[in-house]
Amino acid sequence: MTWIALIVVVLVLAAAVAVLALDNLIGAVVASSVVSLGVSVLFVVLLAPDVALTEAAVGAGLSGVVLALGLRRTGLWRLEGDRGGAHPLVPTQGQIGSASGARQGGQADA
Amino acid sequence: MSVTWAMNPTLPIVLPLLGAFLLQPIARVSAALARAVGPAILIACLWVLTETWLAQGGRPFAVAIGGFAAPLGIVLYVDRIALLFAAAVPTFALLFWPWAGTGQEATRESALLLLLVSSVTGLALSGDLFNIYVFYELAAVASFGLVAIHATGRAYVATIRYLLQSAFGSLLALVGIAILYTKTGTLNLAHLAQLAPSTLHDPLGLASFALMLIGFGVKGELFPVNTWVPEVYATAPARIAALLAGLVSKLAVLVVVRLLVLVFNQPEAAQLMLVLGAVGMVSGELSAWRAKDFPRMLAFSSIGQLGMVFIAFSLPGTTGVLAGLAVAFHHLVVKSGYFALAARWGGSLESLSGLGRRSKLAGAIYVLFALSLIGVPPLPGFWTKLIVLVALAQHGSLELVAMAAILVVTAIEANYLFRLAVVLYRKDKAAPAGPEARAPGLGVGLVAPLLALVLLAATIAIVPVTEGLRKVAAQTVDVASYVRTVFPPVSLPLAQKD
Amino acid sequence: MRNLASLLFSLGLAFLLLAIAAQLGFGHTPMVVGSRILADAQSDIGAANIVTAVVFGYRGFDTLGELSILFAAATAAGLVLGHRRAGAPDDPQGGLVLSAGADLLFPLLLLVGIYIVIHGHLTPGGGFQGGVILAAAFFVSVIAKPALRLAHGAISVIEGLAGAAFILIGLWALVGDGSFLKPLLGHGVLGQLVSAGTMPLLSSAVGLKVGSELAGLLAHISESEAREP
Amino acid sequence: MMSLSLEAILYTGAIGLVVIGALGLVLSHHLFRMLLSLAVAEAGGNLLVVLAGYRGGAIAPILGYGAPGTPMVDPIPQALVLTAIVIGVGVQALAVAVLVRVYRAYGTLDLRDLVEHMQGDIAKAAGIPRSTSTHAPGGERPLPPVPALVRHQPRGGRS
Amino acid sequence: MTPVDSLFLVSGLTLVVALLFGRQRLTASLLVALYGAQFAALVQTGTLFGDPVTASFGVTVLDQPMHWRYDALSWFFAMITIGAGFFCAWYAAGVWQEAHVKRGHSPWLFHVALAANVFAMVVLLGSGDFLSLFLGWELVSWASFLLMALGGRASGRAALRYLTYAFSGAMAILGAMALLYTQAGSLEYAQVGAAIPKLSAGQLWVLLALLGGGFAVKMGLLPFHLWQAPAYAETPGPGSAFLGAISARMGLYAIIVVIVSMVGVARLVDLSIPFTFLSGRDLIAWIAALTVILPTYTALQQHDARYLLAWHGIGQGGYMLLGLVVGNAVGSAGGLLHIFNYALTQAALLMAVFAVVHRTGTADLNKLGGLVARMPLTFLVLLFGIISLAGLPPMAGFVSKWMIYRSLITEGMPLLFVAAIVGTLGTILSVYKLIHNIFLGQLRLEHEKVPEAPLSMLIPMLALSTLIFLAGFMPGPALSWVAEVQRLVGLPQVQYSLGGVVDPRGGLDMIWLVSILLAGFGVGAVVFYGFGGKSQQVHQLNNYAGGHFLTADVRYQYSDNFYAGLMHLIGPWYRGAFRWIEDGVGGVVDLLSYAMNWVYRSVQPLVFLLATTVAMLVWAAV
Repeated sequence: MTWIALIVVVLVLAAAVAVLALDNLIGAVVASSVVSLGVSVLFVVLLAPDVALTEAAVGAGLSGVVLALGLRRTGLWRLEGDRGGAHPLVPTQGQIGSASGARQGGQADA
Repeated sequence: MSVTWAMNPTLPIVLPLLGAFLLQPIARVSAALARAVGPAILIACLWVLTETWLAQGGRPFAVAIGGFAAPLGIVLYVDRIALLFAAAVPTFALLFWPWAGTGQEATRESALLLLLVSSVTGLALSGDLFNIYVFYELAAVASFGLVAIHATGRAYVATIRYLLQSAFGSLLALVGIAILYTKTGTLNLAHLAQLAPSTLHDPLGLASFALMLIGFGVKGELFPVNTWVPEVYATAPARIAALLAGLVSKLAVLVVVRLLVLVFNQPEAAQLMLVLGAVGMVSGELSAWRAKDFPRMLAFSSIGQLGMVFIAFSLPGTTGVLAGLAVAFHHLVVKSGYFALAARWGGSLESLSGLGRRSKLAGAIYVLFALSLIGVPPLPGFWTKLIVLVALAQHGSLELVAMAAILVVTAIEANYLFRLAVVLYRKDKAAPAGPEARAPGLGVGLVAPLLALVLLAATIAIVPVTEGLRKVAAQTVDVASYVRTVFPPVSLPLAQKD
Repeated sequence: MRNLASLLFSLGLAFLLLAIAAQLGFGHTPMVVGSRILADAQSDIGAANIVTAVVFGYRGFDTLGELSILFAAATAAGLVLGHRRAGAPDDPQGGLVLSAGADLLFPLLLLVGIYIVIHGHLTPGGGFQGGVILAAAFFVSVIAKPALRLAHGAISVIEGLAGAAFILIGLWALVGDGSFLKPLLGHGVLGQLVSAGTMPLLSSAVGLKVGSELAGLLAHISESEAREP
Repeated sequence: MMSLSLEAILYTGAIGLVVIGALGLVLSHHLFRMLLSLAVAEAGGNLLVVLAGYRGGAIAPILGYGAPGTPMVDPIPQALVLTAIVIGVGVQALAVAVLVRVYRAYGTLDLRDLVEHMQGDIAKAAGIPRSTSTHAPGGERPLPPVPALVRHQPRGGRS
Repeated sequence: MTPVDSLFLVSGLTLVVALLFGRQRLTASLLVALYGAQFAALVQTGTLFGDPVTASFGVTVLDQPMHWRYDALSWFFAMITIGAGFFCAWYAAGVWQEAHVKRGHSPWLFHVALAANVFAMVVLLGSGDFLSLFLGWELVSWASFLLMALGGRASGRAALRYLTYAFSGAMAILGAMALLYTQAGSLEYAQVGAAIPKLSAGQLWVLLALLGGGFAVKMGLLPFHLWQAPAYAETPGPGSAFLGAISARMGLYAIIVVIVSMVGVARLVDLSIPFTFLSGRDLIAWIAALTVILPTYTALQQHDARYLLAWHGIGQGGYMLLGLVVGNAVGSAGGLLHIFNYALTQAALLMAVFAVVHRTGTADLNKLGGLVARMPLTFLVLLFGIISLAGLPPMAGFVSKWMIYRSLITEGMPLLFVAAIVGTLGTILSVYKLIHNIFLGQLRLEHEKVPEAPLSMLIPMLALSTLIFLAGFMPGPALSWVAEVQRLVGLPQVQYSLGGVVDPRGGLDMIWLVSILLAGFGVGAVVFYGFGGKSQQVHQLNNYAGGHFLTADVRYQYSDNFYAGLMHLIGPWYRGAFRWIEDGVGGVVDLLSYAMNWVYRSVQPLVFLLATTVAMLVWAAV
């Protein structure tokens, strides 16, 4: 029991770090789903089946889908990650067209 | 105590929810009906609350939801302060109701407003910590939707920043609740009030209070978690800003006050609140002094005012609560009125030049509110300030520092408010094009005069008003009666059983 | 610079929280209210799954608030995303496998969702979990065939009515029995499908509402125009 | 330091999640990643709440399993967490919706650019010259200069 | 319905009439009548020689009673106030109002502002406890703000300055009230007066700093004097005269009520400043002395008649306070008497100056000159005024100043005496500059056709000048009022006769003095004319300078850059004295506000959240 918990916790923490560190956002989303899954396992360990079920369905499934959709809609759905790799936590100019941002900032009020 | 179902305090919470749920289906049937639903429900809530007040005559009573006696179930606790704030909710919602809007967007907006109303009423009435948390979240989500109504890019950015801050804050509050529950094993405020002296008066309890203070402080515009205020108020419609700054913030403060009075009744907690409040007040007023446009000036000044509210409520005993109530309600009226003006005066301060000469009434109202805000006798603002100062002067050195801060900051406030007043009455040949040409939202044009009248009425009837507030305060700080009301003596509360 | 500072602060937060956790009693926290509920749940409500009993019984009001939060989120999202312009580009069709799988999956998910919803008071699960699965059922097909639209009008009507049903059940109890959301209709036999009074009704209302809301929300996001090339 | 009990591990995990989430929220400038960090932190928070109700050697709070009389874990925190999870996902969905619009408005999700854009637009809408709006909003000095000593300097230039 | 009620009623009625009918032209004269009625009502109260009368109304908020009552002190100040209001309204009633309207201002606003000022002061002077004191205080501040803000942009800026100072002062007073409440448990004069003697030295210092500071702002004492001159000078005509005459004295009233009568001069003398040989009394006295000197010499620099007089107003306030804190019978009487005399003088002077402005359209001393030929009566009024202001016989100002000097000598304060004399020297120089640059020298071309000031302005001016002379010729009546005030406040009473002060160590009898003076003039005239001297009418241009006769096209205007040498000598010392305080405060506020803005504009506000959370948890843990 304890050992399962230990392993899962380590896994979860690693996944959490991955969420921050992974450079391409799809990976980060997947990592966050992994976190939720791990946590739901921990819920089972904690004798909370309902919570585990919910966390699995909502945390891992639903929010993963929502985030993936968000990625898709914001056009960040790119598997190849860093171009001109900056700090992994800072989005690189490759991902974000600041120039176009300036252009579209004008029509934001329209 | 038996309460007839017609004036059950559950109704003011549930009816708006019902309305919000049914608004879309009704709108598919008839648009006119849909537009009538919201106001009708608000008026109904107001009626229920008034009936309750009249029937109970200010005697506190508790209602167990689902008939599960506290602390098993959730209870609603109804006393003077709760009724006061709860009654303020539908009133101001009506004042700032979007009468003009039509179509799908309007329907959704009114639905969100109804949700906001219900949640905020819940904050006022609920007697269960987690239930309060849920309503707080509901208020947050509803307000996210509302502040993004101007579908502009800046509004969306402000909204997302607000959302992130608020969500992180409520996460901290949740952690605080977890600590609380781990130590006491209950969530009922009255039960907590019983257990607190034995379990919560230690560093851990203080820590959980700190976390909850940060969490609930987001809506209360407490210092470190209020950076969303200026940008949101500058990008959201003035109506919404008025509701958030005037109403929602006060209810969040009320939650913190309940916690402070019932559960964390210890000097350290009060000091924590005092310090944060003082910092918030100073930072807000100082920033307002530099603001260049009307909405952001109001935003910063409301930060400052709420800082003063926190300071006042942090004082122990009846005087503290009395002072806090006075400041809170004064700010509720004045700041709502100001945002009603801001619906017309959106632009930069310079562009307002000479407006006071063109629209006499608006200018006069601005000056009246300004005078009351900085506390010029005999307007109510003066009395509130006097109460706060006298209460502060009677305590320790920290309070004295806070008092000095209030005095200094008020002078600055006077400077920037009347710098604008001078601009308003400046003689300008060239009428600046722009913001003031914008027509105020229907109804909003009437709100400012209405609130000004309220202010004047309070000036004349200052004696009964203060006496009434004192009664309310006295009842609020009476923890014993709170516990007695929730746990009637017949059924002994399951006190420290294990 | 800021990164360093925030790193330090986070470590401080970690240390403090751990210190707090270290002072908290592990595993044997005072179960003041919980034990009472465990003792009374059967007689009070008659649901086998006490968590569900708490969710829909003792803390039904929280559940109502939670429903409203989902509703608020859905409404706000609708307000934010607005309506899609005519002729905005769709996502490419999912492959044959995906669409066929979707058709296959749809009834299955529907069934599972409904089961979980109505057995909420007996087995783990309940309105929310079931609702999520129902939403998934609809959503898979949307993913597979981006061209087909969910009937938002119908969805909004369903969620509105479902939420109203929850409240009306509560009000019925209020008018009839003097307190909001009081369980009615007797307890029945523990473990039976038809037991625990109004709870299954509440549970299914929640299921419907959550399902339709989430489906609508997802559909909204997925239908919002793909970004300009 | 605490012994390596189950709770110790779980508390460490939960707090670790919260802190890592907070760290991500503070460190990253990308809105989407901030959202993910928030989700992580919330998972940690939920874990903490459930832990509050856990007690060793008990069974899940479902009647009919295990011998009657065996102690059960506290059901209330589980109920709370159910609520909290759903709240979390609702907020997250709304956030994603707003994100989509933000991206469509400004074409970027980098907070630094976005704040620049936002302040600029606010200033533009209010009719404040941009240069003074974002960095130095600069109100007037509190007291205008003394007319007596400024406007009435004698003409014979002795000073 | 006590007499005080009727006084408030009439004063309020005046305000209401101004509010309702201020636009009609006839209202102006009606208002003058109403001010007269106020004066009658004041006399009716008979509180000068009788006992204090309490108003029948009052209100109690949160166990704090607020009530009003009139006594000799109130009577004295109210008499001056209403009188000033009366004369200013009269001055404004006729031609001036029409010109004011022509300049695009609203007469309504002016009448309302003036009436509001008088009403506010009547309320303040009737205050019976600290609450009503503060109420009246604020009313006065805001009423005068209204009066100041009437003019154009410049006056708006000046008014904002004033507002900032005044409100900061008010906040100091409010803080002091809160502290007093904790000590006395009430804000009634009686309880507070009973509590003050129990205060420790430290507490008393704090109290003096807060209250004195607050009152000093309104009075324009150093270093809080910078707002006053511009604010008063930019106010349109009669308003400026009213403010200059009495408004600033409200600070003095409050000082008398609280510091002189409650704390008491004796306590001030005992109250020694740590590490120095000075006492609290010396401190105040020296502040007063500096207030006499610096603004007076700043006035010397002014090139605008209005500003010159306004700066003087600040200096004269210094004399009054100086006389009061000396604390003996003659000195305090001199201080109080100077309030009355100075009000007459300043009103007359400003009215004369504004008459000139009305005719010529400018108050710039470098653009005027030689007007004596055109406006002889105005010249006469100004002459009376400056003689009185400089404190020379036979005018009113001489009496009060003489009393102050004398008390300074008898009390053994030679240094302060010297300071006062230096101040007077500056006054004489500057008032000479005033009359010279306006009336003497040569007439400017553009002023060839200037007529005498209109009658509606001239009559009040002349009336005031007559009063100035009478008050100097027989100061007895005024001294009798002053003596009553002293009795009430608890100061030693001055012995007076109709002609002046009776004092075993040598009094003052103006009747003798004036008659001797006039007799001297008479003898001179007899000698002159008796020995056949005859005066000869010469045209202004018929003179001889710099080697050639002046003609109409070459004019010899030597009023520009007056006192150049003196200015060169002393100018740099205090030009803009104490402005560094303003600039410093402004800079600090600016800086702080910028820092706060930075907090609210940061890209990553969550850092602050995190930091605060950690800090709070640490604080909670330890």
